[in-house]
Amino acid sequence: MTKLVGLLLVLCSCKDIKDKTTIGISFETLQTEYWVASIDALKASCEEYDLVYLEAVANGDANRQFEQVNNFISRGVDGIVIAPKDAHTIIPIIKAANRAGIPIAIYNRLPAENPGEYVTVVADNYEISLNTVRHLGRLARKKGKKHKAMILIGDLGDMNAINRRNGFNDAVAEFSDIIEVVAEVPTEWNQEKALAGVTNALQANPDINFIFTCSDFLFPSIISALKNADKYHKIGHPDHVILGGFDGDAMAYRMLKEEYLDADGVQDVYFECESAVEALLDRINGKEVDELIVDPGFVIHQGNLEEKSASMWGSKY
Amino acid sequence: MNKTTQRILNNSTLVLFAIVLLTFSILSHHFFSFQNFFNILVQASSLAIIATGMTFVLLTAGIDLSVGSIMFLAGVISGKLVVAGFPLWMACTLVLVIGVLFGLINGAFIFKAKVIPFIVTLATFYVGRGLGLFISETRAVNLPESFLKIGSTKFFGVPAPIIVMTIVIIAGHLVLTKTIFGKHLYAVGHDEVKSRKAGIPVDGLLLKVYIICGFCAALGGLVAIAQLGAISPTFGLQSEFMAIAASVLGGTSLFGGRGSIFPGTLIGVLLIQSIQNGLVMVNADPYLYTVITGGVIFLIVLIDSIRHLQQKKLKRLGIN
Amino acid sequence: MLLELKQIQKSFGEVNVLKGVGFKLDKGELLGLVGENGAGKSTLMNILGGIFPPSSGEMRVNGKNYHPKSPNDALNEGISFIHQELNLFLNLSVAENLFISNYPRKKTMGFSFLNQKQARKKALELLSQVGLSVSPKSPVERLTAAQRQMLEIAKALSASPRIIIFDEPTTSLTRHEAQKLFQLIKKLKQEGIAMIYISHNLDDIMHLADRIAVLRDGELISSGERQNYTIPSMVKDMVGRDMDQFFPHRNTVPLKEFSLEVKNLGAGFIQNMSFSIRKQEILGFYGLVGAGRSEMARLIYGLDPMETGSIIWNGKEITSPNPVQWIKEGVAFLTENRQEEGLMTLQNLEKNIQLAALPSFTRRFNIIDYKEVKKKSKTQADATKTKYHSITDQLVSTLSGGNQQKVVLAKWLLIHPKLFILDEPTKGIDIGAKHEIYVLANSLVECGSSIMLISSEIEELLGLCDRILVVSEGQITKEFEKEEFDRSKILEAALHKAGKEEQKL
Amino acid sequence: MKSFFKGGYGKSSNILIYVCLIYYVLASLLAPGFFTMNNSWNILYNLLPLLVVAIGQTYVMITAGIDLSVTSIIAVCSIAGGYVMSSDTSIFSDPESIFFGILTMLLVGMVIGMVNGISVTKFGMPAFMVTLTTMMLFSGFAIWCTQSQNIYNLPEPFVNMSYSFFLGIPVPVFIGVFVLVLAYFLLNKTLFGEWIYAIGLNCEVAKISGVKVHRTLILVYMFSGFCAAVGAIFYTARLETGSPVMGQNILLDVIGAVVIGGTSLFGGKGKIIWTFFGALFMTLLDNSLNLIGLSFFLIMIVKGAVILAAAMLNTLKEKSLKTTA
Repeated sequence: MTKLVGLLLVLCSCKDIKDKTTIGISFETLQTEYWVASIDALKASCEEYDLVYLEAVANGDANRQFEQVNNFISRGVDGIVIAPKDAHTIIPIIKAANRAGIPIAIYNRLPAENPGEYVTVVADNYEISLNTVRHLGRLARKKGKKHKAMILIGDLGDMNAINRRNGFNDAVAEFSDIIEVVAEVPTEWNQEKALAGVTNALQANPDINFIFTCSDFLFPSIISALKNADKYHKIGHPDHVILGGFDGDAMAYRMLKEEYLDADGVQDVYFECESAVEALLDRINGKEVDELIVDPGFVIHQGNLEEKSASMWGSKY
Repeated sequence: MNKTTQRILNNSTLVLFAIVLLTFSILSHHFFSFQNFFNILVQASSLAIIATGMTFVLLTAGIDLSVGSIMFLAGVISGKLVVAGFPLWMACTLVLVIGVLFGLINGAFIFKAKVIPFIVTLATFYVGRGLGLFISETRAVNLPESFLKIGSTKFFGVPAPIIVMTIVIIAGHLVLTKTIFGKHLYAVGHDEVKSRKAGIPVDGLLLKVYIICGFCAALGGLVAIAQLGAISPTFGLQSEFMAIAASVLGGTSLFGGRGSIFPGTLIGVLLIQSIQNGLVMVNADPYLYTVITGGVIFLIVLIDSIRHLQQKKLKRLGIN
Repeated sequence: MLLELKQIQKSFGEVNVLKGVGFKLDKGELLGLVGENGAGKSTLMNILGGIFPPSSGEMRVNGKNYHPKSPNDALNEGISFIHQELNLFLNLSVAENLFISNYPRKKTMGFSFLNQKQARKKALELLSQVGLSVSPKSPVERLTAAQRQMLEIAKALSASPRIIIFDEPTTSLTRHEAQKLFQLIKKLKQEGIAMIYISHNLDDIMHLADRIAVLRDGELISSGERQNYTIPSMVKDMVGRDMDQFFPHRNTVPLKEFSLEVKNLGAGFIQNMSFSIRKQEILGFYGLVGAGRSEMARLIYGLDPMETGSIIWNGKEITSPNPVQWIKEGVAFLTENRQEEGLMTLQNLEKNIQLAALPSFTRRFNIIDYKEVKKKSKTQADATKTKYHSITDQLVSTLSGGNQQKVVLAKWLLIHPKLFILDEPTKGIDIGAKHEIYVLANSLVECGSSIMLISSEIEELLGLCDRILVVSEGQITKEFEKEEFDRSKILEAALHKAGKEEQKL
Repeated sequence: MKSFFKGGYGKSSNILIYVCLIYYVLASLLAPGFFTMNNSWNILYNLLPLLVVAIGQTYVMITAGIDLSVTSIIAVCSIAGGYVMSSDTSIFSDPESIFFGILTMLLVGMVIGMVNGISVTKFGMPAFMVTLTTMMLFSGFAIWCTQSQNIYNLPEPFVNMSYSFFLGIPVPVFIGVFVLVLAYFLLNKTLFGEWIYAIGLNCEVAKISGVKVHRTLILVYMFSGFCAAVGAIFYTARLETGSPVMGQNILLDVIGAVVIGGTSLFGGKGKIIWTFFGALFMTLLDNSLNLIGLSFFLIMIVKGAVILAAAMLNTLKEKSLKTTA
């Protein structure tokens, strides 16, 4: 037994695997097109800088993500880009990376306050959703009548979901004379829950005519529910429900083009990914980097569709 | 124990169903409406189809934990195909074929390798979901409009899901009550050894049962997808538990040989769906749904077990 | 000749179960097949019924060679086998059970559906043939034991058999119900159906059989017309020696003090049972199966809750009896059902033997003194003369019936019982083991313990007991002191109540 | 050490030890980064919670039961402990809060176990159905209580537990070994253990032979709850979060570890040491496949297949045992 272990030790100590810089990419989920586009863009950026990358997807399990990052560390990666499950479960991951002395960049979700060392690249969720909903509000005012609003909120453990809801709430408050929020549907970033929630909210409040979703990937659920209630109509139709979304995915792009969607808050995926990889490289090479890189994003709507669609990532899928 | 309590115990699901309907009707004026009952039926259709298949398996004293994964895998593959431009009918057929295949695998392991159903289907549960996630790359598959159209089509004013559900339930009911296959099913569930002695082809029967369950799972999945318009990586999770719960609520015994699809399983399904729907209607905390559904199922199993205990006691003492 | 068996041999591995047995059966004839358990009756019938083939030998039906490969082959040749354990599905209805393998069908729209109308008609015919007046639709679980037995016969009749094999058909029937069965058997005989009737109840055999065959240890000891037999001669052929050598000599007499007193015990159909047992006494309980003897024992031991009455143990009242307490008090209970209630069949001998006595081998924190318990289990296994190769590596399921029963005995002897309740301790075990069990019981009493012996074998009770109580329909109907022991009076007392009911009907 | 192994040194565990060893060698050669200090710690830290929960499950399965509710017990314990300890709620001041937090978790685990046990014994409900419904009930309860929010800001010493040492041994290893030895001791040296096997082999015989069946079964389910609670302590400390969905995905690994170890679902058969190697194998499998770069869903497929294969082997072995007997 001891001999065997000894043999193993000899066998394995002479193993060395390293020539190129290796990056570990860990994603909490690939459930939505946004994450898919992100991981594709990250990989593209890595290739651009001639980096080797390892990827891992945790499918919504924080514990699994923790184990996957630990495996990255075991394999001796030089840097880690991670889209974390939520603001807090990232903290032990940051600690583990710091302990191993491996730089880590957090993608798209702001970690809760902690003493660790890391770079965060994040969209300005509050501002983007505030501006998007403001645009919707102006549309509502133009129509003149009173509006009953519904919002689909995300997983409240996720800072992004909270910021987007706050953006929505603050924007709606500016239009409190014509918009009344009658339904808040918790979706936990889950399409089935969203469908059930929207269907039932429409059953309880048949006069809802203003819907904002905190993520575009919930649109199929919304459309399905609206169709069942016979409320899905193009812009200009008297029964059109004002629709707004967030992310800028392909579905949203199509809906914009087909004139169903009024406005969409877009995160600049390419900017975010590029910045994350660059920041990580700088860290690996020992350079100082800003701790927080903010993606300002933009609002796309029927008015600026032509001009902005090129920079909307969803238009490319 | 007097007669009325005994009778209530014997029909606990029906009593509870009545209580649920009454409570929600009082609490919300939206609940007790024709439109809403239609809603409940449409929402229940997928679960009812899956639970029908599950009832077949439970009647043979087996269990199929893999139905949720079958739904998911079949959905993902067909979704991918449709998105890639394959015709709709082909995708739908393929879904059903996959369901049958999975049932075949389950059944083969159970009757050939003699591994107990719980372990076999637990393994295929993970294999199926893993394959589905592999094919979908854990991404959500958004389906084209044409798929959604099936879900909202109406024949003579009746939505397609309800029609599919009705056909499946009637077919299942007929098979169970009017064919020799159905009778053999009950016999095998009661006692496998005796069934073999009586010359019943037990192995072939078990295989068929798991195939039926796989087929129903795939069909139920299809009905759900046609309403959702997208398949997320969590699609079908816990469906197997809901299906088992619905069957058990409807009076099907986990020990086999006892139960019915109509009215049994159908009532179980409607009870679960009414609770879910009613909770929305009264605007209950959405996180409370699982707690209440779980509580109701626990209650029914409890009542059933107490009744069982009493009967056993009476029987042993020679009263009956 | 309808059926002819010649030189049938069967061996399982190295064990010869049948050593060249043969007999003949004619139309309308009833052959009574008797023998101790393990004599080879069931094996012989299983060969005839197509459950397994003989190792060698010849079978002829109507002069044609007969080699059944499955029960279905036997059925096709007109041989129906009614097993002791009925092959009924309690969750199905009467009609469904009757036609489980051959239901009448009809075609509708290309599908094959059950033809319930025809099934009902056929079912009613069959049921009336056996004199059973239940609806074809009623579920079998609602039927009484006798009705189920009749249903099983109806099922056998549905294949219009020429030969019916009955394996212990009366074990679960009351006397009255058994009489009805006998009437049916006689009727079938008149219709020309031949029958083979296996039973331990020699009275029934004498009553029904035209010819009798006695098996012992796989050999045909004797066969011939019924007139040539008496019950004692049959017993002698079965056992191979006279009864009086078979039981150990009792040297002790019961003491004055009571060990257990039961007063007005009742629950379910058990009513008002009162009796007491003295120290150093063997108290016998005789009664037909289903008379309430085992139920009484279960009530006393606290396995089922008692509704009325009191139990006094050594002068102290036991208010809510349960096995844990009884074991502490030194009361053991060997149940009737060895496989289901006596043994962990998939466990080794040692663990089985030590189970009940374990609490007395615990030290601090319930830690078990394994050294001690291993030693004691081994001693006990040897004391009961259990045959085994390894006490730790051999599963109990690999032992023969007799040795299994000895393991159960060893388990209970390990708690040093002051009272031992034995419920059918010799059921289904060979003669040698039986004898050893009797000797054990005797020596236990000689050491000062008492025994409650429940048995369906009168001989056993007569040979061992100091006193016999007769149980019938949930009540103690008669008590016999040793000097009053009389085979026929005891049997009569056991039938007495049932007989009264019969007159009422 | 030797005597510790002796009790569980059955034939099937023999094979499993070799399988684990061979697999370890293969993985060291093939999986990059497998044979490193860091990864050895990873394997250990991934093994511990799984092992502890699987030990509880082994107890239940030996009694011919099953406990599907372990995942929800982990979730409820995680949020209950998190609630007590978190500085957001500040129920207790810092040093005590850890003590009370851990106490709460263990208590909650045992209480849920007791609910399972009582339902199974006193009401005669089938274990599968009981634990299935309590799983739904309690995981729903955990999500409802927290409104699907995680609980943060747990005390530093608690979250650093994984990296602290006691008598030169890492604290988690200390706890894990404690549970392992305790479970081994209870099962193999005490009356309680003998009774557990007896109940699994034949409940009726056990009852007649003076086994306190109800009490033993309730204790078994409570022990399973206790083990799940210890698992919850590991997970909660390591993620620094009390989460209502904690442990959701480990049911396969738990049942897999026990079944691969050769514990029979029909009861009466199973050993702690088998489960140890079962859990070790599951962990090695998971870790090495991860390092090779397989995605979790492919690992899921492999695990499912491995469990099926193990179950088939067990069935074959039992069959051959029966035919030779």
